[in-house]
Amino acid sequence: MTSIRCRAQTFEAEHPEEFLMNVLLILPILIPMLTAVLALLLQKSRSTQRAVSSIGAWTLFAAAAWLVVDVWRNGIQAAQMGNWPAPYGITLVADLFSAVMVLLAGIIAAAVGMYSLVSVDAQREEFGYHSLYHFLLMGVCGAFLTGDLFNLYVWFEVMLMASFVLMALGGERGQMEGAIKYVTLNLISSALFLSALGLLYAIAGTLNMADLAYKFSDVSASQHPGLMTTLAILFMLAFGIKAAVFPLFFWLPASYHTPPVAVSALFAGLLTKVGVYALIRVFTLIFLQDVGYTHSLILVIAGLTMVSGVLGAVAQYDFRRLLSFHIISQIGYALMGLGIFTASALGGAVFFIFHVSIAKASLFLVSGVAQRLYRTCDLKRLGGLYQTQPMLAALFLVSAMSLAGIPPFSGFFAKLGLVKAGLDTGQHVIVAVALGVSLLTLFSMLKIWGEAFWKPIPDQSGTTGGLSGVRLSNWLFPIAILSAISVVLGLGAGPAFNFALQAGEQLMDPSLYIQAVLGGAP
Amino acid sequence: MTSLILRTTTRYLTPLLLIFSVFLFLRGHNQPGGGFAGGLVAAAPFALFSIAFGAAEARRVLQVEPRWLIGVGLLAALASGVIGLLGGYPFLTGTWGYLKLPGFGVLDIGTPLFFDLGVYLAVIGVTLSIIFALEEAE
Amino acid sequence: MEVILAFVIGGLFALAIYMLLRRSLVKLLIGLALLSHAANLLIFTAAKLTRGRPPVIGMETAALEPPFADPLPQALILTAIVISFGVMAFALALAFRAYRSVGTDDLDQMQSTDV
Amino acid sequence: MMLAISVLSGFGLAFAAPILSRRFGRAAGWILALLPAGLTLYFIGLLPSAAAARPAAFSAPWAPDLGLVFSFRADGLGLLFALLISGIGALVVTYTGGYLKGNPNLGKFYAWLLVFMAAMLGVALADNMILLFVFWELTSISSYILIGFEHERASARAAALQAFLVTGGGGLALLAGLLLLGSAGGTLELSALLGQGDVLRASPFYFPAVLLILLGAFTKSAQFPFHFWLPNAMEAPTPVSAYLHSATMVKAGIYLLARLGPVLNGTDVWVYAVGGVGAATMLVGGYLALSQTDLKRLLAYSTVSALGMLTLLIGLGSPHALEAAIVLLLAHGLYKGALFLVAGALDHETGTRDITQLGGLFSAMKLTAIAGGIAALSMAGLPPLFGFLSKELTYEAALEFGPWLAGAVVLAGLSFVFVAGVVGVGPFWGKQKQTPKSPHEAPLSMWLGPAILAGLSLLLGIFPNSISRFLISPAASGAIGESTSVKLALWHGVNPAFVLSVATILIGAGLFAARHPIRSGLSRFAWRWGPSFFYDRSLDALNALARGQTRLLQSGYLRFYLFAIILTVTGLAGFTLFTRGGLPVPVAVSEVRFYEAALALLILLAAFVATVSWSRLGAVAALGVAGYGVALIYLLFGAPDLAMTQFLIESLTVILFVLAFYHLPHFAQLSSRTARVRDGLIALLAGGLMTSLVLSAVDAQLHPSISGYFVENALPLAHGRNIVNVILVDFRGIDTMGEITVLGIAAIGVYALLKLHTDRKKDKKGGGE
Repeated sequence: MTSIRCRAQTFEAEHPEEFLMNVLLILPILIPMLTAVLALLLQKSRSTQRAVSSIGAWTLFAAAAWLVVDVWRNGIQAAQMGNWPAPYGITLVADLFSAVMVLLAGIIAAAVGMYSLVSVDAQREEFGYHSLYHFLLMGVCGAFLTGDLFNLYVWFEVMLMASFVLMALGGERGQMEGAIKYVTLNLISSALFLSALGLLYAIAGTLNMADLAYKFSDVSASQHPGLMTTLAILFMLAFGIKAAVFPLFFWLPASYHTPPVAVSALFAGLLTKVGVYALIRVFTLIFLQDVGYTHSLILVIAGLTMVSGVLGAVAQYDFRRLLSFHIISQIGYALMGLGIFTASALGGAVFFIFHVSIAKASLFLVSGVAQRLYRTCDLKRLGGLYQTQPMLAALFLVSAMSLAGIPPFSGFFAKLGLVKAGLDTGQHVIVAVALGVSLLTLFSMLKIWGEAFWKPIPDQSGTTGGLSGVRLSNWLFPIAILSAISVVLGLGAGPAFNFALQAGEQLMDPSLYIQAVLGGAP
Repeated sequence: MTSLILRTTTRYLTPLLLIFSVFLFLRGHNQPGGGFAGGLVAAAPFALFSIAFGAAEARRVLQVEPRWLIGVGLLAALASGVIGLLGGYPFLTGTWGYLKLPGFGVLDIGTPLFFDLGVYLAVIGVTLSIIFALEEAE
Repeated sequence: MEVILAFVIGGLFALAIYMLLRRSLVKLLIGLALLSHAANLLIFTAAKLTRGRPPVIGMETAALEPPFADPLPQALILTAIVISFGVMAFALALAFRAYRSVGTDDLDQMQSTDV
Repeated sequence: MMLAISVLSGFGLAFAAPILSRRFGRAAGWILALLPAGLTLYFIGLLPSAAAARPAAFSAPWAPDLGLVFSFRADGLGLLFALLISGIGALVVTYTGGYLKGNPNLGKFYAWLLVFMAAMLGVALADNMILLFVFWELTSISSYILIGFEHERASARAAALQAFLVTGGGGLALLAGLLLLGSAGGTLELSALLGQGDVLRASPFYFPAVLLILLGAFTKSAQFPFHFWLPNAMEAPTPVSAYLHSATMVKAGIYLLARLGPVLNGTDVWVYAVGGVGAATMLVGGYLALSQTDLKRLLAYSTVSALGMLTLLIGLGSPHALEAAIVLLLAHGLYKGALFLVAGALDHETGTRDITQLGGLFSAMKLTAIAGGIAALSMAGLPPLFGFLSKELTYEAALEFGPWLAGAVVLAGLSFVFVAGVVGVGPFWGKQKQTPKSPHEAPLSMWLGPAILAGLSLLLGIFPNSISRFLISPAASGAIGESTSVKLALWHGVNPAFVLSVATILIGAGLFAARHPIRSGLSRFAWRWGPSFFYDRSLDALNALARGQTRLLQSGYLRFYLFAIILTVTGLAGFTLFTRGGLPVPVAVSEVRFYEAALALLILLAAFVATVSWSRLGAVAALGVAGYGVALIYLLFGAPDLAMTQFLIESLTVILFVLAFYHLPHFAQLSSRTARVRDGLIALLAGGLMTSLVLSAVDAQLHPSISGYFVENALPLAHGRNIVNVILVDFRGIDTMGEITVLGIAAIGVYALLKLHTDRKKDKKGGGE
């Protein structure tokens, strides 16, 4: 009565490696989705939710690690969703950059997930915290893996919607005020992205990024140079808002410190990085018509972002707000690599993004412990942590020095790569800015150190009774994992940077990407 | 708001709208319609119910928790994609079968329809959770 | 017609932005709604208009004869409409909640988290 | 391999130090000192091979893509520093055991001291310049932690911060300089670079590279005008002052200058920048030392002066000057280290380091006094001590460059004599004064260090040739860049240098005798406008700038954020469009029908009403009309699915708005007229941009759409006739999966927002049903 058949119009998907590829590329999206849905369906039981959430996060990490290994061994991987050939269906693509970003998401998911279990209150959990957490990861991983520009928009929205809710979950007044700004400004970005997409489709008739790259690589793009460059600028600004670059970053300092610390850490580690990822992706693949103009502009934005972000941080006297402004400043460094636009600069940027996400998430988690102990994030009211919490102090120092670019931690190598690339290409101004900002970063990190750790406890009202010894280790363990990665990335900078450099070389050669997605010449 | 006319209309409209929604959903693959529009139409009577009789009553009529519908809908969409994956094909690869039904002729039944069913359920769940929540807000 | 719609799109964007710049939270929401109309209409118009002929293959035929409206932008807009509906619903709830906790819908009163 | 291990062993022991300290208590200092002592012996063992120009070396990759190689090389210059570091390190670690006895943080202190030692060894022995920089920064951070050891005091925290910022800032310049040097010379290995002198001097990067490197060296070695951090760093416990801020770390800059001198010196830039700054530092430090009453600050300024003298000698760059620099380096390390430790012992045993309160302690602290006295005599340059030799050589080298320079060096020499007297003689002789604690002899651990250092000053002075072949000559060869053999002798005969030497001692002794009037006289000329003042002001300025910028940008007004974003987008996109020739060419692509135009007008009108309406319901109704209008457009142009969805969504949105309006306030006039006009203009500008973009894009199709594929394959392969639906559920199904996910999340969000308030307070307003 019924018969079952599958489509197989372009290739026979019978080779095991193709099967593996199809599975590996979708897993980082499916795992969080399944986890989120299960958490949603199991909302009645808090303990089951927590278990599902942890398993989901670690599975994501494992899948991501597997993906990285696979891409490292076999080159750029692509899978055609629905088995529709590119550019008609939606392609998922993983080059080294994508894969390593997914791995980053996996690491942050696992570490912050553990931290969530001890730090997020039961009420938020009952109202879907774990579900939202994994929906956010789903959006983030989707954005990293998709090879389709409109699909990127969809993943952005998944991620944003989840972040909106996570930010507002709890309904505290500060959260509301922060969320309104966060939501409004990000919706502007979405509208801009959508409009730019519409215009791009009108011109190119396609949405597949590899196809766009292929179509724009020939001379036809030069027929409308002004329009093409303007479109590039629109995308730059739309992604720029999400990446929180100068002068579009306002939503970030207004909101990042308002939700629970685990949420801040998750956002700090991943969200703006998706914006940077998108910028790097489209400005190494698609918008290469007027590099002299667009990439110089990116360089200018990078410099201004670094400076204005770090000045914002210097002005703060609140642990988390200070860290929030630093996120902006660090985005500048990642863009610096894109603006310089050489393989080593992009490699530096990849390394930098990875490093800074880890360090930043770790610092936010540290701030959470401080907040838990003293019920405040105001540096003026914190103190004495160096004596009372030596382990926390050590972990903070690792991440803070890493962020400030002090060797031998990961941040030094990230900045070294960027500075070297800048000097090699004669971009002395941005190098000077990068180094100067690095000093100010150090300054503001030392401010936290001096105030929260070294300074004696200002008054006796701050109690340290919030956490007992056993439970504190649960708070510190995720931080220790992240700090350990900072150290390992530093001491093992040789292979790590070599990996990043290869990712940079892949980015600089769009034909590899196009080949992987479209096969031979389409 | 809770006028008699509205209450009465709601009672009579509900089955009609539900049938129409299934119709919209089923024909969606070939004619304008589909899971999304169908889902919205299916949600309409319950939304009317909640306006006419209050959210608690509407929840009682619906019998399932709307958020559960969301989860099930998403799960269905996901499952329809995984079927292709298990066969060694990429995620969401369509798998089709024929169903000979007396009177309808040959019907193509495939995972994309199952996917659309997920959309249908999720949309009902979403719409109703939002409306009920707004109704119940103090 | 594209030219006229281009001006409609520009007008919608302008009105949306004007509303976004108001101090009232509710007006901001209306601005967001207008913004999504503008963006959707932009996709629709930029991809060229085709009068009448929907991209549906008739029940008796096996193929669609040109000219017909481009189906892809329609699918994109559909997705975008639905997404912006979700966002809108959330934004409304957010406005409601914010009004409850701040006690006003004047955005200028909501700056405690910035400086 | 052993070389690398010798450098890194300190890091390893640092981790164990807190445990050992707890386990062995008072004996821990002696146990931990075994490592530096052993290293000293190991480095002595390496001297012959260095002297034979076959230095021990080690190389392994670290991050080769970044030019970072884990390479070490133990030549004469490096070994001289390494010996100072490990030798004095051993004594300081021992000393610490006595000095900080019973301090609960002693374990951490040992740890950071060992980290510092290892890092400093790395600086001295690294062959790769980036590796050198890595260790360089590690010395800065360990110095930071150690200066701030007594972190309960605000002054200690401030001093630590100051030292880190100054040296860290210089460090960043140094990094850039080293990288430039590397790219000019084509290698980052010092050993390879040293043969590239002519290439480097001819490179366009020479000038910036030298300036940046000097900035790094000068900040680290406390050269004028960056010297101010060093006296402030005396907030650190005395072992730190003796070790880091006198004997070793501050000499890292000197080491770098000496190391790079052979390839960089000989140009005007080098001579004037290095020599000039060195001379200025020497004089300023010497002068400022005179008026100090705090023992440690006095020694610190005197250290600044000595560092300046070293820099001056390296700047002069002649073989004699460089030989003098090497000898001075060693002599200074020995006597100044001893004097600091003596000062620490005095502080520890009497409770004060104010020299006006110290006197007549010889009988109470004989051993300390003898060690301090010998060190002081060496510092003053009296024969037969090693300091005398060093002074002779310095004077000789200066005399080669003329009387002015010799005069300047003599002035600094006078200050040395003065300081030597104040520290090594003043506290022990004369009338005994009342001190906070009743003085008695320091414990063995605390007098052993000064005694050994003072003893070495004496031994090396009497038998200078014992070290000239294996230590001084190889080191000097490294600084000069070619093999040299230094002959050291106590007695050179009566020559101009000797005459100056004698004069220095006599006049210096006279100054010392008149120390009280000199001090009170000078203290009236307190240097208020010094660099320290500028450091404070620039920190203030930075903070003010940061606050100002943040207040301007992050104002808290959402409207201003929107302004900035919209203006940026409009401005940047508009500018690009207009300057890059993307202006629209208005073409009527398809003809206009009357009802369509009317519909367009209706949409605009409805949207307009929605914006200006005074009633909320009116606005929402108008919004709905605009939405239905858009739906009609979709219907007219072949998009029935779209139209249906838009109709449904629009209705639902209106319902949601109305439901929400129960709980939301009425519109109020909040903006002024000017604000509205301004906003209107911005809005029009942005709208205009979008119109132009649409007009340009409509006319600019470069490639046909890919839609043909969907039309062809929808029925045969995807079994659907409604192509839009097939795209949604099949061709681009994953989009739809994302879309319903967004909806699901939104629903969770609405539910949570309306039901969960963790800071819930009962408010009576509103109420839905």
